[in-house]
Amino acid sequence: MSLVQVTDLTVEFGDLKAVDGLSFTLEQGAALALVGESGSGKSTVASALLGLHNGTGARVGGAIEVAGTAVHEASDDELRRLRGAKAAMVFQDPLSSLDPYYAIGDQIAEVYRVHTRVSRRAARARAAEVLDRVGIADARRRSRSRPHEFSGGMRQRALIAMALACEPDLLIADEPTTALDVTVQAQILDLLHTLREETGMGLLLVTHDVGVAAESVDEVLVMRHGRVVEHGPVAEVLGSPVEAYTRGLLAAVPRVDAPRAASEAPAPADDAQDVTQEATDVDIVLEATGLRRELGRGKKAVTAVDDVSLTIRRGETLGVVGESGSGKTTLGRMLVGLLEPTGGEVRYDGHPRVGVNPAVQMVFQDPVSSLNPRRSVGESIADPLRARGERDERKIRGRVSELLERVGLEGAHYDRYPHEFSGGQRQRVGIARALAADPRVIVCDEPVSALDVTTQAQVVALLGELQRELGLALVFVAHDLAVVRQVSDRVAVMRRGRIVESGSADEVYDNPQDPYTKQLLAAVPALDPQVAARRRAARRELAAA
Amino acid sequence: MSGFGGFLLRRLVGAVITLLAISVLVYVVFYATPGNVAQITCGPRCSPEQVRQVAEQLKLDDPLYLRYWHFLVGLIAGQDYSTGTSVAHCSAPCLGLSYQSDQQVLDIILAKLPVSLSLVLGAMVLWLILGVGTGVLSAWRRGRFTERLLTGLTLAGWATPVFVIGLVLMIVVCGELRLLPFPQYVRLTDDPEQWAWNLLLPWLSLALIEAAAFARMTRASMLETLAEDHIRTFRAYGVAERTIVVRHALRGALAPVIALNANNVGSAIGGAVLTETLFGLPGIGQELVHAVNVVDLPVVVGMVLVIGFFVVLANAVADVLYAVADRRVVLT
Amino acid sequence: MRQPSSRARRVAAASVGLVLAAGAAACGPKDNDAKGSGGDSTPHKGGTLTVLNSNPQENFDPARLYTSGGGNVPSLVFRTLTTRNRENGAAGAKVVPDLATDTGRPNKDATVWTYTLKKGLKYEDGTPITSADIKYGIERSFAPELSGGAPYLRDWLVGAANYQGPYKDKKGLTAIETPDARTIVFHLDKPEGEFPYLATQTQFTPVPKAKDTGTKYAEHPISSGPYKVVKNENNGEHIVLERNTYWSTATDAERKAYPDKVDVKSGLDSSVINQRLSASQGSDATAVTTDTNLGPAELAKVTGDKELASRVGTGHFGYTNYIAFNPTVKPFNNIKVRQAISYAVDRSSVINAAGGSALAEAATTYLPNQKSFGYEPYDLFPAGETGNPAKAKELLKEAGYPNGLTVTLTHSNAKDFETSPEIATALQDALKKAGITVKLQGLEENDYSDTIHSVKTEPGFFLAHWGADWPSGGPFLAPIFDGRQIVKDGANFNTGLLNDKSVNAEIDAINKLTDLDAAAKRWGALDKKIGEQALTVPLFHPVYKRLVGKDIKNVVISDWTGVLDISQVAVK
Amino acid sequence: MSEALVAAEAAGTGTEPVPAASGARQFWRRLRTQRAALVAAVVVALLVLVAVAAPLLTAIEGQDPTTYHPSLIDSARGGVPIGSFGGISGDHWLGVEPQTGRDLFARLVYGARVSLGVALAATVIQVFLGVVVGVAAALGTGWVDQLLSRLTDIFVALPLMIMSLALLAIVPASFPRPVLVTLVIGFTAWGNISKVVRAQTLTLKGLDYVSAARLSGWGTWRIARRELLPGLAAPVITYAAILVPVNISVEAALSFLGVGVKPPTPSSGQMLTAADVWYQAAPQYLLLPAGALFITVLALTVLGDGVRIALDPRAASRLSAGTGRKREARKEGTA
Repeated sequence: MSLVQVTDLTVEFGDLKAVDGLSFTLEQGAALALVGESGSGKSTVASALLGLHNGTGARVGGAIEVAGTAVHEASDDELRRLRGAKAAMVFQDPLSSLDPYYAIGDQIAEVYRVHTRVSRRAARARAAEVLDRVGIADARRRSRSRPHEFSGGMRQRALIAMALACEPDLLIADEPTTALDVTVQAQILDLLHTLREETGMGLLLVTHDVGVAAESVDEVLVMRHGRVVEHGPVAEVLGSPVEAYTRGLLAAVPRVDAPRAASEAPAPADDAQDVTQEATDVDIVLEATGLRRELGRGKKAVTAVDDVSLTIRRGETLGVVGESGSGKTTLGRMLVGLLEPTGGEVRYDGHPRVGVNPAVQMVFQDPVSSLNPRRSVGESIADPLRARGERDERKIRGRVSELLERVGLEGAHYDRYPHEFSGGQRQRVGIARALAADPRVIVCDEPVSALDVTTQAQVVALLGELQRELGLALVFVAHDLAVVRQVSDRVAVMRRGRIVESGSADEVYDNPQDPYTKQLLAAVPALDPQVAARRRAARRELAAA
Repeated sequence: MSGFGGFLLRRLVGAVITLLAISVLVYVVFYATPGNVAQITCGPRCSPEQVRQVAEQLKLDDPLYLRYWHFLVGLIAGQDYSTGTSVAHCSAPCLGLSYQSDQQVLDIILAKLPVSLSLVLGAMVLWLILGVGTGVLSAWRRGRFTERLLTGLTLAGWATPVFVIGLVLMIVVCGELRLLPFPQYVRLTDDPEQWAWNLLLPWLSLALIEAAAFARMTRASMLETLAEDHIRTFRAYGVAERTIVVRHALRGALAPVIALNANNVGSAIGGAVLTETLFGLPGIGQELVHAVNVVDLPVVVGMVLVIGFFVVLANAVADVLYAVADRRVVLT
Repeated sequence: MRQPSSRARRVAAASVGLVLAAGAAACGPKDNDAKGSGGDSTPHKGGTLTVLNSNPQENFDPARLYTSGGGNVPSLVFRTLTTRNRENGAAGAKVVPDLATDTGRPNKDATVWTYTLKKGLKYEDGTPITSADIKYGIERSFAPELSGGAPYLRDWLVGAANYQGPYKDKKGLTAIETPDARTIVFHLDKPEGEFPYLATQTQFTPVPKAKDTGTKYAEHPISSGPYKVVKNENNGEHIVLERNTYWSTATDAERKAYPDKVDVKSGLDSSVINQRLSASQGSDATAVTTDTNLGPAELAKVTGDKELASRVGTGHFGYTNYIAFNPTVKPFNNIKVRQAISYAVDRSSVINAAGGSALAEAATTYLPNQKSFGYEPYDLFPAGETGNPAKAKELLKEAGYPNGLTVTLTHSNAKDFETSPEIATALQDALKKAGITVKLQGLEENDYSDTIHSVKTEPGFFLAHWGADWPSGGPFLAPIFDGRQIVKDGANFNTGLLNDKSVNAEIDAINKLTDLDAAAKRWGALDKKIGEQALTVPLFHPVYKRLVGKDIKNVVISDWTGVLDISQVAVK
Repeated sequence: MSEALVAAEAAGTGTEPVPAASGARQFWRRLRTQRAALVAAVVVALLVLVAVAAPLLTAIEGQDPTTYHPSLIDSARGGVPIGSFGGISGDHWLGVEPQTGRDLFARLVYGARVSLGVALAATVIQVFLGVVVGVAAALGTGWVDQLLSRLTDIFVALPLMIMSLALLAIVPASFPRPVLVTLVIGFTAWGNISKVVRAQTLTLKGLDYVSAARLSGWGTWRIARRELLPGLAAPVITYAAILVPVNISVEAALSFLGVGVKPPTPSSGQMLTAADVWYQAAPQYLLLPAGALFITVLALTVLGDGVRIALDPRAASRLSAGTGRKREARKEGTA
């Protein structure tokens, strides 16, 4: 009898049909990945397995069997007995999935005692035991600390420990590593892998990142608009995809090991220099020397950026890559003049500049908060024009429509509101706004990390075209090594506020010098399962050494 | 933990500055109040000569800044005053003498403070039980009939002024049903049992007003916490709904409620004047209203400072409680 | 003038520290006789009398109290040379000896008064009471630290105008001689036939110099009366009196002092006091109040309940509410205008605003409607029950205002149902019928008394009231109509600014008389003579109705104070 | 009527800094979906209409709030209205007022006009002061922020009742009293709302679109006007909807202490103060103003709640499956 049996599952929220007739089975100990873009309904399926949609007004159809329990017709008590004991779930955002007011050990003990009649002390011992099992050092003492005293990665380990407490047959992981840095993500995926080897429990992994899927499952099911697009062994689906949508999806995934595709490489600047030839000093647009910045006051001050120097040339893209907390965003804000450096200086066209400079614009990460929701899109784009003193409405509207078309939207969108656009479209508006100031440099702070793979590819392509056409200098700040490789001419790797390595993209990616860069590159999930297995072995040695 | 000591020091300095600013404000406002203080103190039929003598006795002819300077000196070093037959000393935190009764203001306050504190602290217990209880229930039973009923009741309590509720309650409970004696203040130290019996009605009236604020507060906070991700985690692990609400949702919701409560207690010390007046409890609020009517400046300044002190103290306590409850908050 | 503290409601209207209480009397033609509550009405000694008051007994020092006839609670502790006769109704408006053997022996022209103390008078600590103590007690009342008393001693005693009390002026008052321990002689700078009335005030209470502690004396004043102060919390908020063993009825024919203990609680809300008295639970059954009337609302309920009605006493007290004119302000300088307003006044709506016909009686004379004031009924400008707009319009036409006029009526914002907004709006509505549009100007309480009592700022047309310091025409007419009492740079009560030679002469003449009944007739005639100038429009005299606990016996209410006399009341 | 509720809402309205909804259309569509808020909106509209059309309504009844009718009250029994239910009759729809015999319906209607007027005007002052001080504190440099915050603390610490008493005693009587009461309440009770505004502005200041506006070259004040103020609309409107009923109760309290609006101008607070003693003798004299006050406060509070939910999409989205915002994540904030 298979571990999970889903036949013709449908889930509707009001008039939206999130899951439309999905069927699949998962055998004991097997691992299946639900892969799809946001809005494909993959998370809804995961929640449906534990009957979490009951009482939320959603209409659930079809049959679901998990570890012998018919979820679609189970009573609340039956469901409560299933959840945690037979099937446990780990959620996406470790930062908020634990109760901030209780020690972590107590929370795990509480869940454990729901399913097993044991004393409070024994439950706490069990909590320490599973915490140790997921690799948290000095588990007994750490079990008494509160969630905010753990890093993101450690908290996800704690959540996995909570899932292990009752030794369930099935672990459902809904985007377990999306909110984590790539190195931490690798550790968590390895942990899941080893745990499955030891306990033989089944895994249902929900992710939008094909690489993550390739690393950790036997079978892949690609979903789109609540329906199955393709379902089969991971090597087949990823190696030789049958459906056009899967192929498009895989093509859009940036490769960390493939050099920059010819189409995106910037056409040689009009004065036909060879890319590798040492650029002359004349076309350095923006230069930072010895930049420093502390954040916070008194005892708790931390040096976010510590003595960083870099140069940005006309028509060139500089990639700045680093994990969360590396200071890359603070550096970006200082380059643009939004943030005052506590040391060093920023020079534009050779002379030092302090504060905001219209020639250096920025594109922001979060599509939701980058546009004022109460003003129409056209108004936001027109801001730089009006700030420059342009009064003639007709000319403003003309210029804005031109820009809208240039970024792939329609001029008529002038009077529409941000909430009427998708994430990708909103980023395009952000770019149009930056262009409105006719800048020579645009600093992009994680411009595409909030987007789906396909939209990501389109926006990256747009940036490349604009750079070629207008000779813009771009600074591309991001944590995703693969995306940075696809867009950058030169790359700088940052760690704890310092640049640990920099050079041309191919040098840095093909033979990295700094151990931290090596570690980063090793942690990037590979699309090919065999490569992924080899990488995991290499990491295990590196960790053991 | 130096952070905590630093916090206390900063709050103390801030409090002192605030209280001094309040005292200046009160002096300026009351200095301009009409009504010839000397005439009021001396009595309506006093001759101009007698009024002049009283004015000189109370140093009323000094300019504003000199009178405020005497007030400050009194606060720090205390001051001597003559009772006619002898010279008495009003020790360090001396808030001066009442124009009307020549009593030391500090003595008046110390006599009245226990009344106000018993009224407010007792009412606090009631309004917490009523408010938080109603809040939790209406959050848990969201959308159902009980929530509408509870919201309606708390609003009714809040909307009707205390002097209406208090009086009707008194007439019904003490007058007709004779369940309780008519409230009169019995000192806690003399007879705790009578103290509680007599204050039950004033507590109830004051609590009914404040409970509504807490009910709305707790309900909003509960709803917000119930929407947090960690609640979903526990649901996904089969924890019973009731445990989730009590152990997790309520604990999370209590932090802001604690902050509001402390702030509320502070302002209620001065604000409960209506309850005090109605039930004849000789508290700070009632005395302050009387002092304002007879323009008894030292008593007014003294009382306003005491009330200001409690509000500032209450806010500091609220911040500390908030930090203890929610470790993430850093005390600034 | 006295502002009685008969505040109907709300502490906001706290009076200016006066202690005098207005009370309920058993007499009065129309009211049923409420001699005492039912059951065995013979009073016995013992038990505790509870007094529930709104105003605290602030500054409980004989030098500082402004009383009429020694006050109610104070007279239990402070005996004076003379005191009021403790009997019901008009008989109670007489003055009788207390510490002295008689009501005082005047010289030929009543400028020198001699008193002799009874034998065996002792304080609560057994020490004897001497005439020097009486002199010292009076001298103390001049100290600025102990201000608050009545002005008469300052005005009448020779050379007392600038005396600053014993603390500053060691040599004391020459106007008072004490030839021996039991004799005391007062020298006045003008004839004062009514000095015996003045001698009832607490300033005449003996205070031994050795035991004087200045402003602290109020905490524990030495008692010469039937009770001594055992506890005085928060400056009079709660006072407990117990029997003074050194007092005896042998030397005090007036005070009965039946209860063993008197517990005076104050700071209570007036509606609460009336609720407790009607419920009469526990200690409230043996409770009374000396400063809280039945409000109109409570009256409606009480008259409907037979048992409650029997526990209500009605009191008449020498007090008049009236409209005052300032003849130096246009258009009130024209007597026709003043007369027109006198005709136009609708006394019934004013009385309703003051609480209805049970709590106020229409007044057409300035003097209160009691024999001891020499009351001669007259109605110079008959306005009838609801005003006479026709006559008023006619007079206005003669005065040169054919189509009416607009005036401003000034009143106080305090809720005392005498000079309060409710009375002002009642008048505003009434005068409208006579074509007189009235604009209202309400002032805060202190602001109001400052404004109307200063010659410079006195408005033309405002509400006022006056009460008797003692039941005689003198303290009623002299301060208001005697030209020589006009004060240019301080508190002036002669609001009509009348300085009429004949009126001044008549006042001096009456003051010479020591035969009080003869004097009363002359005051009555003078009142009518002054009335012709229409400087005031009398509105109403208050009637005090007050509840007592169901076990209270021997309710004695005199016309002097209109108050239930707690020195007569019994609880057993 | 204490400050409690004002502070309560300060914490309660910590709305999501970036309401996804925008534009009036969204707001009305959301408001319409809440039945209670709709009913409340109708009641409030009715109340305002009654208050505004007070002269018209009393003209229809043929009465006015100031004329005395001595004949309709029993003078001997303290002025109790004659007739059942306090003298309700053809020409006195709600009976007459004890002691004065004035028409109760006219006084209620005019009283509502004054009380609502005073409360609304005072709220406008409080909101204006709160926003100005709040935004200035949030945008100002270190010591400006410190100074303004200290100032706000002072006003929060001041006992509102007492300061109103003093101020009302100072101003000469010639000053129109209702305006004075409005100014006093307005200028003493703005402390809490300025704290809410300051917190919200600080949150908005950190958002990307505000940084973008700075990048495009706009000055601080233009940004404050164009970008920040619209962002403040949601919490401020919700807070104001709660402040109005609080101010009505404060006016009633001031009348109780004898310093509120003065006769002859009627106000519901004043009527309540006079009426509470008549609880037994003429109950309708107390129940009518108390009932009117309760309905007004209830309607305004429910409307306030409805407005808050309509303006705050997060509250609306909370009803869907537990995908609450990540408060934790936002606080953690990656560098």
